Amino acid sequence: MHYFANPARFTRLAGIIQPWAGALAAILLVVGLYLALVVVPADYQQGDTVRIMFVHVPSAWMAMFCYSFLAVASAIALIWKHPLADLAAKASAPIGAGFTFLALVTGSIWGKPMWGTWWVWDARLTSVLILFFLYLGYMALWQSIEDGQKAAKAAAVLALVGAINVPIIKFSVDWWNTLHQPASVLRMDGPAIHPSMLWPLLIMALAFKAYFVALLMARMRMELNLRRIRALRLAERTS
Amino acid sequence: MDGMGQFFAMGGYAFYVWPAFAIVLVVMALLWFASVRGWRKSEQTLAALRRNRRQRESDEA
Amino acid sequence: MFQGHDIACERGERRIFSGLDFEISPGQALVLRGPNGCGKTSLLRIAATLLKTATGRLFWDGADVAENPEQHRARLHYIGHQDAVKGALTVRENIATWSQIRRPSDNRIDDRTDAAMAAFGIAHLAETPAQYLSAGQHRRTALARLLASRAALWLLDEPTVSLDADGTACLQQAIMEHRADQGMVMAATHIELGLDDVEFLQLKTQ
Amino acid sequence: MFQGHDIACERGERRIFSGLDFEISPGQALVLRGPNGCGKTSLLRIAATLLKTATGRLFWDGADVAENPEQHRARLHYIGHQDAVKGALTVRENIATWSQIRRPSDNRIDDRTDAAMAAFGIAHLAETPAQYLSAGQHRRTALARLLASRAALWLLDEPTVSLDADGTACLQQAIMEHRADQGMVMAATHIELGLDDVEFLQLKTQ
Amino acid sequence: MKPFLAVIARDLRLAVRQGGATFLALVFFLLTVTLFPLGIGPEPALLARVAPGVLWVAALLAAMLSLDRLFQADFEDGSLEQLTLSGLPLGGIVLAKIVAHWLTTGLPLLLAAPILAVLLNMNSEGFAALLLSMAIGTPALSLIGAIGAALTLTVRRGGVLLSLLVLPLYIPVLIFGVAAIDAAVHGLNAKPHVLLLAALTLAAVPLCPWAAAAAVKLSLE
Amino acid sequence: MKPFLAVIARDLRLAVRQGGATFLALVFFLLTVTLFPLGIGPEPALLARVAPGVLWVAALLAAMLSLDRLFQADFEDGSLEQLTLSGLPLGGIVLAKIVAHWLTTGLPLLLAAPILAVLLNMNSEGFAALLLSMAIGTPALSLIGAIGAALTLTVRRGGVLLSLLVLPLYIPVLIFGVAAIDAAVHGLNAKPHVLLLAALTLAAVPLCPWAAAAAVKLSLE
Ligand code: HEM
Ligand SMILES: Nc1ncnc2c1ncn2[C@@H]1O[C@H](COP(=O)(O)OP(=O)(O)OP(=O)(O)O)[C@@H](O)[C@H]1O
Ligand SMILES: Nc1ncnc2c1ncn2[C@@H]1O[C@H](COP(=O)(O)OP(=O)(O)OP(=O)(O)O)[C@@H](O)[C@H]1O
Ligand SMILES: [Mg+2]
Ligand SMILES: [Mg+2]
Repeated sequence: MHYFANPARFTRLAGIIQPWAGALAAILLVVGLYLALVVVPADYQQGDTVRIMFVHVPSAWMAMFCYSFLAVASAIALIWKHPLADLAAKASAPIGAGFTFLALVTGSIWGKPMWGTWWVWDARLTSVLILFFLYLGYMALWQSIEDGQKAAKAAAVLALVGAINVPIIKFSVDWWNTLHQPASVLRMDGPAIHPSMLWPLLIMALAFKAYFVALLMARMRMELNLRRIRALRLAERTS
Repeated sequence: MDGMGQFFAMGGYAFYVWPAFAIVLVVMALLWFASVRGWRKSEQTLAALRRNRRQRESDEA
Repeated sequence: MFQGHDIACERGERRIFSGLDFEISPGQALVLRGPNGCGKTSLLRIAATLLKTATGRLFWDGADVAENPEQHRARLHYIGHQDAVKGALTVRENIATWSQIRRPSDNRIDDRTDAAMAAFGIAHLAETPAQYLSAGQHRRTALARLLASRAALWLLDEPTVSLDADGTACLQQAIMEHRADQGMVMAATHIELGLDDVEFLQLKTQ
Repeated sequence: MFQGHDIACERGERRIFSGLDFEISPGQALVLRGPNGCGKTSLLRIAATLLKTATGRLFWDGADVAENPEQHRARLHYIGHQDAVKGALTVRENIATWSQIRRPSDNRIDDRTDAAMAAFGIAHLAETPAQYLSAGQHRRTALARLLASRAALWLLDEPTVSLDADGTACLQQAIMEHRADQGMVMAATHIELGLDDVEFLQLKTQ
Repeated sequence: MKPFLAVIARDLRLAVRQGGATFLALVFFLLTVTLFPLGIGPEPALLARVAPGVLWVAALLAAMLSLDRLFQADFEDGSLEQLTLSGLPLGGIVLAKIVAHWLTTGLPLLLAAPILAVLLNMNSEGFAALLLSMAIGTPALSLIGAIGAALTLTVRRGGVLLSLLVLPLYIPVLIFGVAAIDAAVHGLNAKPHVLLLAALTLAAVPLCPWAAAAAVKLSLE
Repeated sequence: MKPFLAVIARDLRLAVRQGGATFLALVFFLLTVTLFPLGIGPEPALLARVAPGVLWVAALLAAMLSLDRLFQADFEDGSLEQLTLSGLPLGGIVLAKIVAHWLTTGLPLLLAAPILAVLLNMNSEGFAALLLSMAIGTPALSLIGAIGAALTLTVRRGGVLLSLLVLPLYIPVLIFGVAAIDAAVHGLNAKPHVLLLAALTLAAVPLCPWAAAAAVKLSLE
């Protein structure tokens, strides 16, 4: 794992990954959007609103994926002190917050025609909202501690504590009542959704994932540069 | 109603479907451009700082 | 000319000192001395109108200060134990902010701020947030305010705390120039300030 | 014997000093000197294990301090810029509380507290809440902790700040007795502490 | 006028530097409102029924919690005595700080309130009244709160004492604010309540800075 | 054990000296609960319906607000570094401070809750569950809150950031606490909810002091 601890090596690798992932994301996005908006037929129950699924569901998946990524990176940073793990965690937070926001907004927009209201305090919706707050808290903590090393450790502690909390919230809120769809793709006994819908969905999900990778590379390089800039500035001030 | 109009009408749900897709694309684009711009700017600042430093070191030498 | 007549001070319902007179003319410096707890800080805060006297009055060029305290405050600088330096602001911002508030119509604030930082040897820290300063650098930032906006009367409570030899020299230089400029200084201290031609006011514990 | 080998310190991602060695044997005093911002406070905090070193290690009688930091902490007193004196507690309570936490099985805490207050000339303030103290009285209260519970190593950061001549003499006396008792002292200061037979460690700004 | 603006600018800059305080007061408001559905259950009708009350109570609490930023930090590091010594009338300085406080707390609350009202399923008839009552009422929160903040300055960790002093004073704002919205929701005339609220705020403008200045002066002795 | 008790004794004495902090946390709880009838109107049935939620939300807020007392004052005046240097393990010190915090906030809330429940007209079937869930849940509030309090130490005016960090972590306590009371009120079995709450608290006992100690160590660097 410490192979990529060398920042120069990482920068080189990121320089290769970023354009490829970006291009992949763009292509998949175009294909996915075409399928979702044009090819897929309207649902017999939900009509054309079903198309919202192709952005809503991948956003929701990414919202959860980003937090797991962030928590794992934080754990690596705290336990193995890997020098890039902090940066990976910090860089993924705004992306995750962005996707969580999108999951909330697209879900709300879908909810209005389907449930007749923009918002209900249903289990899944509530836990996504709280996930959004966790992202905000994480980013605010980074922002409010000036010293980079201290901020990294403090934020990592928070990320881990938050990670324990996420499943707890999910299960506790679950015992209320649920209006939201139960899982139909990520299930033990295989997806229960028509293949004509499944494929575009998977393509969109892959596009989002590629977008995440490309963006993560860009943001990690930015954070790495900012760290170097700070060090140089500090050295300059005192010399 | 022609094909195009039908497509944009989204079976009467245009008011929901299009904003949903639009906001997703807008947020993703904004995040993308903000990140790439931040990264570019950081590269430039870093290069400028390093240049300064090299200059100063050669001045001192 | 700044005078105090028959001043008495009470803190926590206890009389700290009474019947105290002092007088500072332009260009003069008055150094308060005395053991811990004798009332030096209290006297400085009285002179700044932050603390009320139990009895006695203050006069500026013969006029009673109590009649227009705002005017009196505008002509003094008080640097106390708490130095009003904000960790979130840079050294430059810390100094310039106060000039903007005190002398809003001054259009040379930036120059003066630079000069003040140079005079206290912190020009190289101008863009450093104050929370990263060492104790002495912190103190210098507070003292630089003295030069960034002019005031006729300086009230300094143990100004050399945390300063090294160089910092103390900067302060001495600043005080010398201030006095040459007809300024007045009233300072409390336990150690030698290294000023010449000063008057001492010895306070006693009651 | 307390030693530091090849110590380097980073603050705010910037190297403050490096390659620093020091050694204090029982009965000895080491005085840190250097201009503002050279890292005296940082070194003291490193010696107290409050700050991590960037490189280098500390040894106590040859054993690495990092192996059992709790044990090291129990044998030192650190008096820094923040003096941990609570305004709501009386002077006596302020001193005794720390003895109760540090030496819970000591059954002579009251006597020691009285002796410590007497040694720093604040016995008459024993029942005064600390918020009513002057700056010097405040400082004396903090310093009295040194005597109220024993510790082999004293780390003092500008201990004479705000002290008058009498207060400084009290501190000198305390340090002398501590050294006679095989204690060690490491102090940062800008002014003369008036101790004899001390070693100096001069820090330079990098 | 210029030093007045300089004080406002200084406070705004500090608020922005210190971890985006603006953004955070808002988030507290959001979070408190979110807690309620979690506490009282998800039924839309019930939530709509209690929405005006919950929104105003949360706004009260958010405004009150951000009060300790108003003077406390400046008091502790000596800035407040420097401001007092700046030669400006203390009442003016206090008013400038109140304006800065409202800009960083009241205004964001006002902007966020409609979104939260949607989440709580509030009847859309009430939105105009909600915005209006908040626009008029939140300045009163900053003004009245300033007195409490100034009075508790010398009290170490005065946060809870502050709430004890301030919340009772906030009650009229709460009552008129909620009454205006409730009236609008039920199709009644909200105007009398809004006017009463406006009278309250107008009365607070001259009185509160003066009282707070007196309290500040006391605390510096 | 003795130094552990000495730390608790010290914190309790400070709490009592500093304007009766105990009494004040309680008063905040009381005041917030009182604001609700003013905000949502006096209908007894409605109040009874929302009572468990309002009580728990108010308890959460009161506990959260008193968190800044936990470490902040000690951090600012150097006491926290002295405690760290006392030679005791830092996790133990943190736990002692958490115990003292619970004794001065959680315990009074617990005692006041039944009275407020009567005022809110809560169904008397729920009283036992209210007391039990509060007795088990409030320690978790102090424990979890300690992490947030420690993380925001170096953040100037961290109060609002604290709420952003802590309130999301409090949500499971809120949900189980309310669920237990609601079950009891409706004549259902409250036991599973109470057991889950207990599991939460028990898990927090070893984890939270450890995480908070790590954060405290960071802030002293
Ligand atoms: C703001 C409101 C909403 C939020 C926060 C939200 C959140 C989520 C989340 C987190 C998932 C991923 C679940 C998983 O894979 O385990 C998801 C999936 C899904 N959502 Fe939503 N949702 C919202 C509204 C809606 C609405 C209104 C509908 C349609 C009526 C809907 C339909 C779906 C569907 C069909 C899935 C895919 C389930 C699966 O196949 O696993 N959602 N949503
Ligand atoms: N928390 C911090 N973060 C970043 N840099 C810091 C921090 N504290 C101090 N520094 C920097 O580290 C350097 C050493 O500081 P330190 O406080 O050790 O100096 P010092 O020798 O005690 O100075 P003084 O005589 O002024 O007290 C200073 O240049 C200071 O700017
Ligand atoms: N806020 C207060 N309330 C009550 N008494 C106070 C207060 N502040 C100071 N005192 C008392 O007033 C006396 C004078 O205090 P002051 O701070 O003026 O002394 P000082 O001469 O500045 O001493 P030092 O040299 O120690 O700074 C002291 O005995 C002190 O105990
Ligand atoms: Mg004094
Ligand atoms: Mg120092």
